[in-house]
Amino acid sequence: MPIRTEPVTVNLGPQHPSTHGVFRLRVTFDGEVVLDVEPVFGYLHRGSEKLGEERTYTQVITLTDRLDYVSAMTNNQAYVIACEKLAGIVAPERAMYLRVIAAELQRLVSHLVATGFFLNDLGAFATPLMYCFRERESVMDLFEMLCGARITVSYMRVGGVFQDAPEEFWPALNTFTTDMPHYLDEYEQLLTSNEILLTRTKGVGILTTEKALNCSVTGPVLRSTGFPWDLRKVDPYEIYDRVQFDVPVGEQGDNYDRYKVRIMEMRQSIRIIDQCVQQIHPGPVKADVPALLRPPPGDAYGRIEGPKGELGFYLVSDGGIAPYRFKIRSPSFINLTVLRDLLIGWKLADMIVTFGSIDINMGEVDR
Amino acid sequence: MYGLGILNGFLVTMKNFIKKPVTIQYPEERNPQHPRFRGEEFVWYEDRCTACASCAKYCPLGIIKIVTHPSGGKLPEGDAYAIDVFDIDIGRCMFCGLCVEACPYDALFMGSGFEESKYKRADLVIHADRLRAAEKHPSTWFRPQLEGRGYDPQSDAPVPWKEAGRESWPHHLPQRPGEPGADGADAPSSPAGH
Amino acid sequence: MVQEMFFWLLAAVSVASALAVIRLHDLFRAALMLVVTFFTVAGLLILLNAEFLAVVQVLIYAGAISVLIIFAVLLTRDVEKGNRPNRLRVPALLASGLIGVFLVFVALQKEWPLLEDVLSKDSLARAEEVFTTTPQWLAGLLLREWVLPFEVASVLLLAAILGAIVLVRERHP
Amino acid sequence: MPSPLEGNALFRGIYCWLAANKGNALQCPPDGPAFKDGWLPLGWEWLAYTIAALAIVMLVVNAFMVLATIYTYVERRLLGRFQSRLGPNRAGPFGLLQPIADAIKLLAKEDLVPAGADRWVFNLAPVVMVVPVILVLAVLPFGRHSFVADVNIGILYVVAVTSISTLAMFMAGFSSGNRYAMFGGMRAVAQLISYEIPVVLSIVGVLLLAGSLSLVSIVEAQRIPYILLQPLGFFVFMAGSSAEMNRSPFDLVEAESEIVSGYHTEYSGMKFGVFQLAEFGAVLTTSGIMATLFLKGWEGPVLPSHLWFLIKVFLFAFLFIWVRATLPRLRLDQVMAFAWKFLLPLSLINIFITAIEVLALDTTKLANLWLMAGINMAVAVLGIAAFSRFVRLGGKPRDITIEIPMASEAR
Repeated sequence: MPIRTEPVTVNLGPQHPSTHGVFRLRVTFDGEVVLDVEPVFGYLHRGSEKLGEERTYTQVITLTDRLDYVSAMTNNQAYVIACEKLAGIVAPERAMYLRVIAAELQRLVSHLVATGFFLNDLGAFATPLMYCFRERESVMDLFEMLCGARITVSYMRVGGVFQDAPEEFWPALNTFTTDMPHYLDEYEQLLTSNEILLTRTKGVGILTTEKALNCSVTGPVLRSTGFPWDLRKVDPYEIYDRVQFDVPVGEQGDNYDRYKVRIMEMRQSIRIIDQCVQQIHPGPVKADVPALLRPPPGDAYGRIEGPKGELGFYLVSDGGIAPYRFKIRSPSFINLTVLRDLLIGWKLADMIVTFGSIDINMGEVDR
Repeated sequence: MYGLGILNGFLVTMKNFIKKPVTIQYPEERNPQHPRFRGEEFVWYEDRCTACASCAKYCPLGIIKIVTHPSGGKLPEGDAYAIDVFDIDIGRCMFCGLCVEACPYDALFMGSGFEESKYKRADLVIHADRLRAAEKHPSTWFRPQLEGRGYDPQSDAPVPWKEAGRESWPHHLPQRPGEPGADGADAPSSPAGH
Repeated sequence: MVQEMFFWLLAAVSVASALAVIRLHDLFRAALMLVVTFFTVAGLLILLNAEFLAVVQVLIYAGAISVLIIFAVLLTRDVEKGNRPNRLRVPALLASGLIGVFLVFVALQKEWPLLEDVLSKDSLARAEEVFTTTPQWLAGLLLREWVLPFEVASVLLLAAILGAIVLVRERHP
Repeated sequence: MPSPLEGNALFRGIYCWLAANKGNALQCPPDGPAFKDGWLPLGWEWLAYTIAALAIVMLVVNAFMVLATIYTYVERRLLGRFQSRLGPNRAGPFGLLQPIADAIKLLAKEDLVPAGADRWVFNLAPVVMVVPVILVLAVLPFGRHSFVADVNIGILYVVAVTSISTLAMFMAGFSSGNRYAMFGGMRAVAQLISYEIPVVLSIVGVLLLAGSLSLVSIVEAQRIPYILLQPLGFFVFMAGSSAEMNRSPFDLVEAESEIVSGYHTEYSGMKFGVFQLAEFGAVLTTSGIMATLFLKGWEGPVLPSHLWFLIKVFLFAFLFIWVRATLPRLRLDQVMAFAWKFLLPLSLINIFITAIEVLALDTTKLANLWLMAGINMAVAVLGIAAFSRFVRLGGKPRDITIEIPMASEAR
């Protein structure tokens, strides 16, 4: 005897504790089971792409800070790489190392935030979040040393970075990379083997490699399905071909794998930073780039492996001081496309956790 | 066996319970602030400013307003124009520091404060008079010459304009950075991390 | 005197809330009024020195049964409008009236031997013992003297539980 | 017939001070120093009775309210420390005035009732929520000869009264006219009714050992703390009662990351405050019951009995806070499975083992009690290990064929 129930439609968001910004999900529930999901976004749309066409190439860097505001460095890096491709500039070696160090620190921050909020969505009352933010703060201190700002860094410039790292940055970085593995161990001890976390995340929200590839999902979400696609390996930019690191992959692409892959990537990031510190040697940090950059007419697509996936900037130049077309390939936005397939059939609680495990940032989705 | 992972978690929280909390009680104690900190209010050396308005042009938000008139001064000395208005609208500033980067004469520096709450938006506009009167504690952001001296804007004395200059900055030397002879005196020569 | 005052208060509230249960259109509120009735009945039981029964009344009826009723109410449509009167109105009135008359008749006619039995045997001291150690007495009665009906009742409940599970279990293809 | 207040030292003091004591040898024994005719004439004992009862009720309720507000502060401070931060420390010395500041803030807030709400039920729900928490105090012995009433069905009364809060949550959730609140209410009903059963069954072991339902007798019957004799019962009771109080890891009813705030999403101002008070108060009363059942209640050396009771209450409260700081939340079906497949069998095993032991061993001998403690400890470890298999990993999604149009187009 089937019990007939009526589906209920709920607006999850835009104001909801766990939508990571102003994201809205129009969800149809049968009891607690998700029948249908429709993501609605655009609440944070600021027209970044159009704004970029009105600004000089240097000024756009400040816009990229605000796309994915928990990983401003990597946004800077991707944009700057696109610009350098467009203008045919090669940054000095030391600048590249500095950029990579900054970007890997930023990857740590982004993954810390992602892990913290993922565990918070799981219901661990703010404790892992607080621990993660504690370490995030120390990276923020490093950024403040490096460029005088904690979040909106605007550190990189076309053709290098704006200024070399200060003297006290290096010992501080060294302390950080020595301490960080212990903190990672602490997170893992806190929750990785916790049975509640396992029951909540193992086998939940499984994403197959095929579907991930079809939806052009990138980043840790793709790697968690067992597909070792990492632009730092497959299309090495800057100096990534000179450092040794592994590309951690998951087993079946469930929530647990996505969590675990991020934790493992953090360890790899520390490894990369350590190698960079070993390899970096003195030199100029900025190429000779005019203040008002006028790249030759043409177009370029620069991409990097951002913390959330492939972050690309497509720039078209008409020879002027501002890009003619400024297009952002934001991983958060693309990764959202699998959301509906991941959520349908699962319960409300799983929905929140799966959504948290994809790790999106609305500043990047809505641009 | 099930349950051991949970017990492990309890150990971690207990460890943190016993440890000293990391919170800093803000108004009483403060995080050490780095000399490069990009804050307000801006440090402006009028003696060096030629009113070229590069800062206003480079500002992504266009929040710097400069009005000048010909002063009748000596053109080669760089004081051909006298400044009537030099307003920085802090309320819209995002402290990217591009204006400082753009200034060809090292006349504009970032400040190092961050506590500037006001009851009116209009009060957030910093006028030239205030900039003139303010104590000069320039941030070392984009000013390697200050950093090379180990200047700390939070604790050290105000810097007069003659000392804040960029005379030894390799970026402005005839040689370009990277060329032999350029990275001599004050290109950071420390091997990283050692 | 105080006891009588409380009795009349409780009785009045109980009758009023019972009437509200059948008169209110909003099914949810009707169910809540039913809970009030359960509570007042529990109060009456306390006045009768039957604390155990009162507590069980609260535990089972107010705590569990009423919640189940409310759950069932939720599954019905148009909770605010409630049941419309239909053709069965008159027969239902007749049937319930008959049952009511029958119950009152039985209650008045029947001699209630339990209390008298106890009182006659060992007078007041024994009655006091019953009242102070109600749980022990009830336990003795249920698990020694009337253990068979007790067990039969539990088997019946078990069958009901199993039946309910079988009825609503999701079938996996 | 003895009054249920007999044995209550405070009550007796007030009563004997007020009443004419010629006919009340039972309550004011003539040989005691208290034997003196009170202020009221003969025949007015009922007034003395009423005044004494009201006085003690006022005392207990107010003391409880003060403790509950202090507990909100303690919980936030301790949670902060577990998360390596400080917690509220600005209002007053060490932030001790934080609860008062919170209360003032809540009182000053606008009291909103949503347009789609069922006004009466909506306003009534906070009251229904807070009443059972206070009612529990009626039978809780908080010191030697200190309780409002020593009822012979004490623990049953506690169980019965606490089951009412389900109703309150459901009323709040249903009347708000909010879907998150509705989810919260539905979850509350499912979860709380399920956990009622293991909780009640876990108490049975204690009852078998103590041979009484009265909380005072249970405390007096404990020669060694029942937490040693009933480790399994304690575990089940602790897990079950944290589910009944909606505390982590069973805080689905107000799961912030999922359903905003659950059944009290729509509440604001002091109504919200009353819900919070009821929840924090429930922690205290539950800790009190746990101290009474499993840790010898008020009994302890040197310190006064009331202080001992308070210490034990805050010990258990600390345990609850620790759990809250550490564990993530379970899913609804896992919570139900945990109750039915894990806690229920464990509590049944506990009853079974305890009953056999009570039959087979002479519980008056201390050595036998320690033997029982050993056996029960082993059974607890084995039982938890054996039944934890049933806590499922993951689970499967329901098979739903996705129609191509999205929800908005299909409307």
